[in-house]
Amino acid sequence: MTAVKAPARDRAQASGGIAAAVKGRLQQLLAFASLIVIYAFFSFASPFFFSYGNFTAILFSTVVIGTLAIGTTFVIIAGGIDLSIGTGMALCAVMSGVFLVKLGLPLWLGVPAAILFGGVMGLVNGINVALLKIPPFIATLAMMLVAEGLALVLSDSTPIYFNDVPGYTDISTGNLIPGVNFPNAVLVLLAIALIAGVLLTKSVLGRYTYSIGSNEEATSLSGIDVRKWKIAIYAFAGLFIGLAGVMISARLGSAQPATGMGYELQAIAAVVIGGTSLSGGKGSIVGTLIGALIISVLNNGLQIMSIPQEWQNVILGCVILVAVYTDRIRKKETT
Amino acid sequence: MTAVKAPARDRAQASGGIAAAVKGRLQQLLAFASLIVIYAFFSFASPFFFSYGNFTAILFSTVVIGTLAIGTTFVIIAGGIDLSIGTGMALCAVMSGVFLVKLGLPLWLGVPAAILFGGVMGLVNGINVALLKIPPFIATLAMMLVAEGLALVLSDSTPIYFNDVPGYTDISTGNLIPGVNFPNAVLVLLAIALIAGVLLTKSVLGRYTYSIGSNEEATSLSGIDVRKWKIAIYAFAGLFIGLAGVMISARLGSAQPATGMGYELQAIAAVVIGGTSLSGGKGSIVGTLIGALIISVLNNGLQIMSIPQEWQNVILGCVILVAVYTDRIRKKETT
Amino acid sequence: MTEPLLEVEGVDKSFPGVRALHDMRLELRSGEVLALVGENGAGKSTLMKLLSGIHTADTGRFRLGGEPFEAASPRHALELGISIIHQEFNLVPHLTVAQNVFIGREPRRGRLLLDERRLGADTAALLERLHLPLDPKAVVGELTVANQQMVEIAKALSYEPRVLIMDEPTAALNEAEVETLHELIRRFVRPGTGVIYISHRMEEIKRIADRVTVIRDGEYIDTLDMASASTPEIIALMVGRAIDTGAKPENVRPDRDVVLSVEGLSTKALLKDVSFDLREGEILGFAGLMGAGRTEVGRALVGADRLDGGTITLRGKRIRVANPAEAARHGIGYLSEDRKRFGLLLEQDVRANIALGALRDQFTSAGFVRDRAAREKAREYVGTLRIKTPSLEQTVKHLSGGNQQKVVIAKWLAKDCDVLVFDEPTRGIDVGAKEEIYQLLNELAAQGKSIIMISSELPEILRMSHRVVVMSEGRVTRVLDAAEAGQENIMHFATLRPDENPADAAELGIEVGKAGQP
Amino acid sequence: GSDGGSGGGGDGPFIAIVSKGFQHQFWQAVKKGAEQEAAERGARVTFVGPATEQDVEEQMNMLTNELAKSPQAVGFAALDSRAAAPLLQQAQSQNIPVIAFDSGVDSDIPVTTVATDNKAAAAEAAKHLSEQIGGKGKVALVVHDQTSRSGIDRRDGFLEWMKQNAPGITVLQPQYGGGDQLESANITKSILSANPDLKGIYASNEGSAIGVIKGVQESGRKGVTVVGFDSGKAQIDAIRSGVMAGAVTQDPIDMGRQLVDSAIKAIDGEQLPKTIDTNYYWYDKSNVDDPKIKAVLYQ
Ligand SMILES: Nc1ncnc2c1ncn2[C@@H]1O[C@H](COP(=O)(O)OP(=O)(O)OP(=O)(O)O)[C@@H](O)[C@H]1O
Ligand SMILES: Nc1ncnc2c1ncn2[C@@H]1O[C@H](COP(=O)(O)OP(=O)(O)OP(=O)(O)O)[C@@H](O)[C@H]1O
Ligand SMILES: [Mg+2]
Ligand SMILES: [Mg+2]
Repeated sequence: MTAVKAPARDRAQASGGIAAAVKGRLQQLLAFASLIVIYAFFSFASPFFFSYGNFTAILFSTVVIGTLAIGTTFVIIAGGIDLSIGTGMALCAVMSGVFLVKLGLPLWLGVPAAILFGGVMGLVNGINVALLKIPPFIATLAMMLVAEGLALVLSDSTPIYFNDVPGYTDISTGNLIPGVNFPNAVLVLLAIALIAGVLLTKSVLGRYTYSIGSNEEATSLSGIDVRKWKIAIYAFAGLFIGLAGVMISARLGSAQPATGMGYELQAIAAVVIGGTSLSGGKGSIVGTLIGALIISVLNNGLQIMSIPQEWQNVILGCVILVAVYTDRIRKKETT
Repeated sequence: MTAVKAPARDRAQASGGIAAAVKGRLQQLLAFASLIVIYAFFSFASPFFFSYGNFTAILFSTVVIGTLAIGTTFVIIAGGIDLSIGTGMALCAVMSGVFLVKLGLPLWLGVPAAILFGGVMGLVNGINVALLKIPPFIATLAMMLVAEGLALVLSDSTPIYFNDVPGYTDISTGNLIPGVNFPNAVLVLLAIALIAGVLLTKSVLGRYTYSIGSNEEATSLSGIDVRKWKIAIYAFAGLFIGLAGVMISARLGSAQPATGMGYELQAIAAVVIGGTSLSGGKGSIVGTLIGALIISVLNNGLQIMSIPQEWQNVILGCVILVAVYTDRIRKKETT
Repeated sequence: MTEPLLEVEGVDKSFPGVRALHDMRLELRSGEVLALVGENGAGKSTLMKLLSGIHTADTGRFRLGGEPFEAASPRHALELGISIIHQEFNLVPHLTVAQNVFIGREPRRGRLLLDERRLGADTAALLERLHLPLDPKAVVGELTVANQQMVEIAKALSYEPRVLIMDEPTAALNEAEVETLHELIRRFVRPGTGVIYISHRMEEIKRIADRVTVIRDGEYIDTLDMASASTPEIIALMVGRAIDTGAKPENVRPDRDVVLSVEGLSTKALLKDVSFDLREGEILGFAGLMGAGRTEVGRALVGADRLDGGTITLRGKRIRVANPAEAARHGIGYLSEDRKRFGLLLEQDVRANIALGALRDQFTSAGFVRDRAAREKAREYVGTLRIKTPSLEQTVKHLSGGNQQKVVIAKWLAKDCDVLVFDEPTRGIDVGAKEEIYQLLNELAAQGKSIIMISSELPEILRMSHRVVVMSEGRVTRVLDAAEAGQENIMHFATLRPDENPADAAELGIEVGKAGQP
Repeated sequence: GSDGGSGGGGDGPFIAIVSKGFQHQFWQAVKKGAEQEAAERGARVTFVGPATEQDVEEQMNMLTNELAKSPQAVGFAALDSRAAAPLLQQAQSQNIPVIAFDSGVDSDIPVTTVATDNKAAAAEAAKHLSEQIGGKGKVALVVHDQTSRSGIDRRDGFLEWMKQNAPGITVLQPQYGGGDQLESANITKSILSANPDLKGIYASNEGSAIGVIKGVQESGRKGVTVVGFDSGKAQIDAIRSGVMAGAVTQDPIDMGRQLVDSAIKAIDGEQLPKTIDTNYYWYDKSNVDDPKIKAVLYQ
């Protein structure tokens, strides 16, 4: 019986394989579609939009939200959520100030320490979620409040300036590529996106991220220590909070303790617009980057077109709806 | 065989029934546990906390978030989310101003119109989610942005004052019960909580809310028009956005177009602290009220104790964690 | 051959309100297949969950190869060499077949990176060795239930366990796949290994098992040698009474009016020009191999999937069915083969599940639910279907698999549709209860309801159907009357492959590649 | 300070201050002034404020809670003075004197108002910007908020002065960055891209100013004159290095001191003038190290 059936199925498999590969490639290209349409639209609508300077400006403005969104992508694919990324970023910026300015640590020590501090915040989130079994929404909401308060306490509610830390602002605003005006911050974003993408698709951590988000119970029954991996995922995502804290303070030259609230929603929005499902199991780093870029391009383009600001939000909302809707339709058709 | 087995089954059922009933009663009482512990703590910790005046002040401060949270409870039980409630509330407040002040409609017409306007916003959310199949997070995020912008556009970015609308502020600050200093706003909150509670547990709308949140596909295959009911749920929840808009503008005597951002997170937090699961299918109005009260009592108590403001958030975060954790443990033990 | 491989003694296990096991024992010998049978809710799955480290026993002793052990976690059990295929699937839907099979043991490059190529190759080799026709790259969530079951089997065997536990592995399989599975099991069993095989299908047990252990109401009853035991004997031990297994379809009459007429149904995915009639008071069986398209016909009928073409006529009027709600308005209901995904509200109680479909028609006045009426109805079905539950308020998730299935059936009985599509209605239901469900179906038919019964169990098709529609590869290959239907001719028509085989196409009178009338 | 909002000590009078904000530098400076004055006078103060200057309801809750503690006096910076009317009445009936600060309260209950004229200060900034660019060209505004009093006054003061006194200057649509440095920086870069001929930018508070400075620096544009508002290290540094032409600052520390001083006087039953003006100052490279200016700048 099986023998009789085999050839037909194999053919189906083979053709399915090729078709799937072509389809996959096509989809990756088409995923940019909304973004490209929006970009093209603004290029025609305003003479000032399409320029190298504005292009890098858009990329630059994506760095902080993009960094936060990449980390959060892991958490969301694993079926969780992280609300603490916004104020957590502010706390990490302050910690960077504490390490580099107040304690006077050298750059090579202080910056990794600030990033690690983000990891520790994530670790605490992970422990609350995985061991104490507190719903992620609550656990990270609590962390959001705690981080907001601690950032003020540790900084004495005053910004910490990095003027006396040579090289710090170069992390963000310097140009590593000599002669080309391309801010380091964007290079950092691209680098971490690459690393995160590889880890998500090719590493054990990434595999279990998908697996836990897709079916936590089955993952656990397969003998995987889900609690351990969940903690690892939150801690890993925390590193991105730390990095975002470094990037924003390096850009501003100061750690602003009161900033950050509301960034979490923007980052989560970027992740979801990028096609990651809030119910877990699905998503990609490329998608998240595109999501973050769609938001930046819209913000930038509407401003450049001098649309009155109260209308900008209205248009932003509508365009996001349309972009996601057409994306959904398109996916349905190619699948 | 059936006959032989029957008595045993009935006994088991009966004892299970009684045990379940007792357990249910106990849980309803214990659900207040965290709230009561927190309340008792503040009563001992500060001489100003335990008083009738402060008690009504706490209730009063719960009204707006409570109203939003009650509506959102439906959406969340149905497996959705509504981010548009905060700025949506501001838009409804502005609409109330437009109806009553700018168009000069009488109170009995303008107030319901403003509430209905919230329903229409919810309807649009529902259509986007149920018919266009846009993920609720995105659909309502878009609505959040649109509402934020429209509130500014329609109000010309200035507050609309209700000074010339006699009786409007009484909706919130008046005392319906003669001789007793008990604000109407609290009565309104209690009344809608009662109505919402009855609808959620006893009406078809409520039952389908739970069913859709538990398993949307199974509900659909059971012959229920899930799309229609989802739209109904969002529209119904929208009425609460409208009501919250009326309540806040009646309290302040003005419609503040730029307020409201961030309220959605507080309302969702109240719902989740109250035991409603963000993955849907589970939750209650009583729980939501308790969740909202826990937040208000903490905010009020910490301030009354003159805790420095930067520490208030830190403590708030920690107490929420502990409250939810003990609640989880307690539930596990009684079940 | 006779030394015990796995021994269980004096095991008790209670859940809140339920005593699932009491003084249970079990002995699996080296090199044997031991069948475990018992009614729905007898405690079979619970016992297996104790062995595989998901639950811990309240009391009791376990020995593996003579050594006492207690499985502390699923991982621990796997390390001890106990591998289990659960009654409910435990697969990760968004991952591929290969990723699921080797989850937790992925080949790596370095400590952190995965070796995807080796994973694919290992899986391909494993599937080859097991003769399982699966694509390692297919995403599991998109596979049919039967194929998912195959993935579970491959995964369990990949651990090379000493004890392999299969909890109703064939509930989603048809004859051919069952045979494949049995071959696998025969190759697997050798001195030093053993299989515990749970099933409600007696003829299967007869074929594969060496001995059979019967349990009832959480207690051990007896263990019999398969060679000497007869099926009625086993069934009598199981349910405490004799059951007539030789019954035939009732009330078969050719002179009924056509209720539902389907003409040229086709879908993008699979169906090609499917046509058939359903008559009043008739039970129309649908037979075919896995993937023949029977489920898709059912889903298409109620508008759960998009149609590409074809017409549906109900009592002479053409109807368009856009979604299941519309189907319900026309009095057409569909019971899905996948109860967990499409049938149940797992987190809700028994009452809510039974009342769900009929809530608006029967249990409401002025928009409010009449809970007493709903409860009465639920209680009635819990009684007639003998649903084993501590109360109507029990969460469905905590019922045994078979009892969950009964809840789904109760939901559709309560809904009172004129046309009912039952897709694998007795999946996981014990022989005693099956007979009761057959009686119920017959009663419904006698009341004038029309029933489409999709089933992968040929005996069930033959036992119940007034007529049998045989499908293959998305086509209806033949409609047989009860009198002419038999194992052989059904299998013949179920295995015709007109797309590949010109002779088959000629037999069906269709041109290859083109749709035509069968 | 981290040792708390209940700065100052002893058993002296208890003054509850409800401000328009909390986290931001400006309000922290007011708090600092109030705490210094309270410490010197043996009074006790608490200082609270909502998270954003739009959150009128939260401010009402805060005022309610402070009144529940029966303070001897209340300092209040109203986000919306009419919304606070019932609470102010309550304070009056409890015999708690109310001192308004930062902006006026539409009511005769407050015994005095300690405030800066935001409009006049903004006009001062406009005047200097106009001078710097020679009275013609295009200028842009990055404002921290479009609905709060301070945002509106600092915008309108600037716009009105320009309209009346600088016919040669075109003012672009004001853009609002919420006082968020990053967002203000991104807005600034967009404005610069869209207006290659831009001559000047005005930023209406500290956060906006930092953002504008960053935006100009990052875009690499030269020849754009930036004027700001408030102080803080970033602005002071920018002024020293020439990136920023100058800024208007109020004297928030003085405002806090005057507030507590007035409150203590009111408790003691002294008569107070209707308004107490706290000054604003223009500072630039030339006078930033002037001791008189240095004293009003907070770092
Ligand atoms: N987690 C649980 N909580 C409460 N009761 C449970 C739980 N798991 C099983 N039970 C109960 O224990 C009893 C035995 O269930 P079990 O699943 O072992 O039955 P089974 O023999 O496998 O039945 P089936 O043939 O229907 O699969 C049932 O009455 C069931 O309701
Ligand atoms: N959710 C799905 N996603 C992708 N393909 C599907 C899905 N469901 C069914 N199919 C495809 O449709 C074909 C028909 O499956 P269907 O379930 O209708 O067959 P069936 O005759 O009911 O067999 P059985 O239920 O025994 O597997 C299968 O070959 C399968 O590949
Ligand atoms: Mg079972
Ligand atoms: Mg099927």
